[in-house]
Amino acid sequence: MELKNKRWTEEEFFKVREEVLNSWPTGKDVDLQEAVDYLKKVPEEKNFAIKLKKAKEAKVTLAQPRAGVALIPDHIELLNFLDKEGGADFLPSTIDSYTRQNRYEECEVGIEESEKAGRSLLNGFPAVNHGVKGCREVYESVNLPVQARHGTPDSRLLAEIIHAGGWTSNEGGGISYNVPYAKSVSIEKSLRDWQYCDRLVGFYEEQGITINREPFGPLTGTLVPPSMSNAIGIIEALLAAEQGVKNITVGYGQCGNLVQDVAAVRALEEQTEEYLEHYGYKDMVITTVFHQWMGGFPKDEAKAFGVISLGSIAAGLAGATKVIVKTPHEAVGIPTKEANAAGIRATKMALSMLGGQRMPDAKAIADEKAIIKAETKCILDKVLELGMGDLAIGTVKAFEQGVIDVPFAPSRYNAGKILPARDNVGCVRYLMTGNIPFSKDLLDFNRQRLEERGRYEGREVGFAMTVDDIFAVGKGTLIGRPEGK
Amino acid sequence: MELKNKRWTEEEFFKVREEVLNSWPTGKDVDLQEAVDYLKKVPEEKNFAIKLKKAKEAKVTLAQPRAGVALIPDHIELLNFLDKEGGADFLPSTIDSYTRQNRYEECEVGIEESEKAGRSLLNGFPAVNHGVKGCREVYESVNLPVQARHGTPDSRLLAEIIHAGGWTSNEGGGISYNVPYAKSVSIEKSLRDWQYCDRLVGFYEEQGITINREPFGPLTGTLVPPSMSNAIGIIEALLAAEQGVKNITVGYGQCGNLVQDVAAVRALEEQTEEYLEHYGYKDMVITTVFHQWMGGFPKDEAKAFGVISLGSIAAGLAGATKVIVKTPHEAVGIPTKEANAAGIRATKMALSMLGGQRMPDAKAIADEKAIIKAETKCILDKVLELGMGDLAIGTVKAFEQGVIDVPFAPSRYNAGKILPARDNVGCVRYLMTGNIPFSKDLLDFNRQRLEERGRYEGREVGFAMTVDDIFAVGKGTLIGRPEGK
Amino acid sequence: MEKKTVVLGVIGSDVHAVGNTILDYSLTNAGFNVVNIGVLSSQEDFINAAIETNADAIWVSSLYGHGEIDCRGMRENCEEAGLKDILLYVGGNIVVGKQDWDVVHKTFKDMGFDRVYPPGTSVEEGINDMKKDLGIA
Amino acid sequence: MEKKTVVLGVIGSDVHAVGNTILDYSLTNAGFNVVNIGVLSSQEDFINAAIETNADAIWVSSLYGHGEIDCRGMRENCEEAGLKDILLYVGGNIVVGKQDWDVVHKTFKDMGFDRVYPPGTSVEEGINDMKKDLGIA
Ligand code: B12
Ligand code: B12
Repeated sequence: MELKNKRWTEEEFFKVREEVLNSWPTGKDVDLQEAVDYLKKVPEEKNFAIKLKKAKEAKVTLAQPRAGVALIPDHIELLNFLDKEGGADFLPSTIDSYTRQNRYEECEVGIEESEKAGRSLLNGFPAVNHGVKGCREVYESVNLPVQARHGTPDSRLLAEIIHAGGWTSNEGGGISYNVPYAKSVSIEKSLRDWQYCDRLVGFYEEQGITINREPFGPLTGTLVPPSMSNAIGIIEALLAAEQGVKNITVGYGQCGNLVQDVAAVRALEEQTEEYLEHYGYKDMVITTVFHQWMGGFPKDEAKAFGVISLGSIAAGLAGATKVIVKTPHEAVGIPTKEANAAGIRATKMALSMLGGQRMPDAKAIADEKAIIKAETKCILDKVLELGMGDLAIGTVKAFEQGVIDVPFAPSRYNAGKILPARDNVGCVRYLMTGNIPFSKDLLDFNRQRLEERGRYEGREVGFAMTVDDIFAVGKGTLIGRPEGK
Repeated sequence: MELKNKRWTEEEFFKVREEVLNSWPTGKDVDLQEAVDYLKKVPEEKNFAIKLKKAKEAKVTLAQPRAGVALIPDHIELLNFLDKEGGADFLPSTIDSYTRQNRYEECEVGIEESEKAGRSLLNGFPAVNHGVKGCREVYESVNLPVQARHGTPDSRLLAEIIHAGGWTSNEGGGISYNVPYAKSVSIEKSLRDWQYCDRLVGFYEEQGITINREPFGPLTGTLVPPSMSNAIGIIEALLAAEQGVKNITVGYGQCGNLVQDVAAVRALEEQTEEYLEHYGYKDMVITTVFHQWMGGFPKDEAKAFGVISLGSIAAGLAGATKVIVKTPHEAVGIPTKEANAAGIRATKMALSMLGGQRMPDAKAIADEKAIIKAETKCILDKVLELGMGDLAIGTVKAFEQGVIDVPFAPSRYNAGKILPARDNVGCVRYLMTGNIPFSKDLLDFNRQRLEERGRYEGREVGFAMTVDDIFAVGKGTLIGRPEGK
Repeated sequence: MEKKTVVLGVIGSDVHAVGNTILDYSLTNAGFNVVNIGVLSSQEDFINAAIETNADAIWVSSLYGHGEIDCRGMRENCEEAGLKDILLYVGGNIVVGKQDWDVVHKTFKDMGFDRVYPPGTSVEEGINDMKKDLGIA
Repeated sequence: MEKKTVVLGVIGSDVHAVGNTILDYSLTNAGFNVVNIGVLSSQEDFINAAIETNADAIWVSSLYGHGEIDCRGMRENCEEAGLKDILLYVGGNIVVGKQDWDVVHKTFKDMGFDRVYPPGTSVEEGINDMKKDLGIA
């Protein structure tokens, strides 16, 4: 089957589906008609998509943690703890890293060893191994909507199992769950595999069941310039819409400069809606998710609370529909449930004390938003040009040519030619521009901003800045200045 | 001696001084000439006034905790801990409550009992009892500037002892350290006693030693409308300047709405400078201090971190020179040194990640600032009118007539006729306006804003709102809404 | 039924007035006759007010941390002044710092307080207890 | 003196690439010959690279929490493959969660790692240790 940005036919879908369900024993338990009946009984307050839509209408920012452990009872306990003791608005089920690589045998080992050790040896919930039954047990034992959060280039079986299990949202996308999470999966393959996941959601939509999809905005979480992640988010939204997805949450990882963060979220929301509209996708519900700082954290818990709270406030001021919460254990390891709940409480306190306030309109925000939109448009225009109008084909070519290029991505299908660094006020800019298709004005703008920093710090603009910036937040500042600056 | 806003003569000052120094045995150890020599040796980086001036020039926001225990060695250990483990930029010495009421005998008991118990039974450092020698021991054992923070209506002896002890800043003022901290001290008396403290600082200034003075901005810490605290801060700054004080930090306690907070700090700084200039005080160095939320805190430590961080961010965005830090133990009791250091670290992390960013210029800020300035001017105009041009006399009369009126103040010299409440976006407004000399426009504005809230909540504007607002932050929200709203 | 009388105040050199305002408001709303002697009140002030008004209970607030010193001997002083078996409640932030509540509770119980409340106690809880203790629940 | 060779990579199903980039950059700057096999590398990948390049040391990174499972038997596998006494270092966030460091350290020492580093270790520390261990300090 050739990759194209075109809705899969029933035939195409069901042919692939057979293969997918046969790839691991638990696949056989997915019965689509039975799943539709099951999902029809999900009450509104436990449907991810509906709760997001209502949050957007009410103009509130809701909080969601990350969390997942190997065994079902422990996982349920964890989720309910985050609801009751943390005050989470949405529940996650973070999937373990073996599942993400479709290595289900290793998951079996991890499950067994976890049972023996009495603690989770897996870094997440192995949903495929636990199957539809296990996922339903989780869904039925909690009071909030559940979403799978992972990083799986080929998430087709996972998607089948979780949705049939009552989980009404799936994070990921053909770019965002490949490039940061894989080394040797081609863009073509992951785009196609995620078309499957989207088509599955589209199928449910046609049966009257709304399911949320969420492209993973932060990518590598490390100094990704807003226009790059926004462009990818918009592409994934368009690809999903083509497959029939209606409820999409586009995401953004905090960069750290408040003006840039607010501008980026607003640009993302507006441009996503504009492009969907332009391509004629109707009745779409577009919401936004803001990820608290995704790069290296400070080890000290008090400092971590400072980072967490700043992220919450940025999310609130930007008007994001949802905020993904970090924890005071972030720098060290997967958090205890207590640390996780503490992160949510700090987040919700900051948000509720902000009381729905937005960043007041200001020229600085408008200017930054204009820059981000212009950069994003340059990328998207070029992608479409490369695909001769087909977004999927264009995306594959864009990666080949470094037109889309994610910094620090492990994927060998990513050019890895661009390098970011902060400017003198902490906004993330393009330092090495690789093959990014920007207008001369935009290239000059990025350069000028970085040179301003170079002058201030009395050093050349270069990779040393990037390295310093990578360590900066962990060490307690936003910008990695040379000593004494 | 009649109260007047006029610099005391040498004769007046030294006559009163004798009396002051005789009021407790340690007073005899203050030798002004020797103190001048001692203070001349204070290096720049340990001088509070100079460090503040430099911070203002460098446009950074520095952090200061509150802390004080009964015994000298423990107090020194505590302060050095807050420096090393917290990263404090300024050190405090919070004075115990007996000293604040000049009950030095009870301090002796507290000191003895603390020695016996092996823990501090006093809620602060009894500086008068420890005398010049004790204060110098503290000053000499730390690496940062030290300030006395208290709440003492008659702080004359305390001021003599701490300044001779090498502490280069004193918090307080004739209004701000009376009305929230005393029941039956007349305004006349406390204004006069603080003229003494200011004159002492003026005397040092004349000897070439710059000492900082800081009116206590937050007052009762409980829903004080910005214009009321700003008016009081400006009055205290003018009174201090008249006595020769040159380095003044005007203060503001976080109200919670970011726009109002930023506008209030900017209005405070600008109007203070305008009034000082108008009255011809030259070479003044005016800085600002922002107090993190001064009302009831949530008991949960994670939530407390959220409140602390939001306060830090508001301080940074407002461009305050200094922020006073709360701790995760705030709701429960005087913090351990660890909890105190954690509060500073969270604060500094949020500030340094903000990286010097200010709130971008916005119409909403300008509008709110205009309101605050207009209200403040109404109050100050009336005070001067009542004093027939004399600010000190006017202030006494203004209290008598409820022209200045601090909500929830224990003082019987405070009219207690105004009541505050939050409007529908969380700004603190005047609910009962008592005898506040506002123009009709301003009265209408306050009323309209509250009525907007009333409509939203479906209830009458009234005291129930105030009560709900008092508990709100402790319960996790900014505005005290009725249930289900 | 006759209104019960409560003497209310904040003990010692303590000026925290907000909680006191709220307690006054809530106790009054709950139907008690409130005699509020306010902040900065000595044991003597409490006792005198209780005698004068023939009070049924004394609510001592202490917020600022010196509660342990300020409350010492209060029961004995009540007895001496002839206030036999008057209900003595104390609440607020009654000791310095975050201490083990069981120990704090015992300390104040041993001093003769009938009820001892930790930080952040709701007014309703105190009122309900008092209604019970006065047999008007 | 001849350049020493270090095999560098991230073990198991782990894709954390940022630290790996930094380590590569810093080890190269410090004068080592770096053979970076990148993320998602199996024990076999490490061992093959070490044999092929006649390496002096292997730096294993594990960030994602499965380090304990992924590293098991690595020393034995090295020996079997003929890599006698090769320096084996491991660092990153090598176990799931915030655990007692002494226990974690011992676990990995017992597995045969020469040096075991906690989260947030600076690159310089590892480099200095290696210079010592290779006798080039
Ligand atoms: C950025 C990040 C990501 C990015 C990675 C992008 C990419 N492809 O590189 C994304 C978002 C994709 C991601 C995904 C995941 N992550 Co992640 N991630 C982080 C984060 C925030 C920063 C890592 C980083 O780049 N740091 C900066 C670099 C410079 O530092 P470093 O990696 O620590 O490396 C330095 C040192 O450790 C040391 N070092 C490393 N190895 C060695 C070896 C030797 C011998 C020596 C001497 C030194 C040394 O030197 C390095 C350079 O200075 C950390 C938490 C943190 N540290 O704050 C979590 C963290 C590592 N991730 C974690 C997890 C669980 C995951 C996920 C499983 C789940 C999830 N959150 O989705 C997936 C895993 C996917 C997979 N299969 O691996 C956990 C690991 C938990 C644990 N060990 O208990 C962490 C600790 C967060 C947490 N507390 O939960 N992550
Ligand atoms: C506002 C405030 C102030 C204001 C007070 C203004 C005023 N005149 O009222 C100002 C800024 C002036 C101030 C000053 C000081 N404060 Co103060 N203050 C607070 C704060 C933040 C809120 C208090 C409040 O108004 N809460 C809202 C009301 C409604 O709640 P409440 O007072 O707790 O009362 C309720 C309950 O406790 C209960 N309750 C109270 N008494 C009783 C009795 C009974 C029988 C019952 C059933 C219930 C009950 O019901 C009340 C109504 O709901 C608290 C910390 C906190 N709670 O977050 C610190 C706090 C009380 N202050 C403290 C201290 C140390 C001081 C100072 C000594 C030092 C300083 N920081 O400058 C001075 C003391 C001055 C003095 N001589 O008393 C400490 C006490 C420490 C301790 N016990 O270990 C606290 C706990 C802060 C801290 N963690 O350090 N403070």
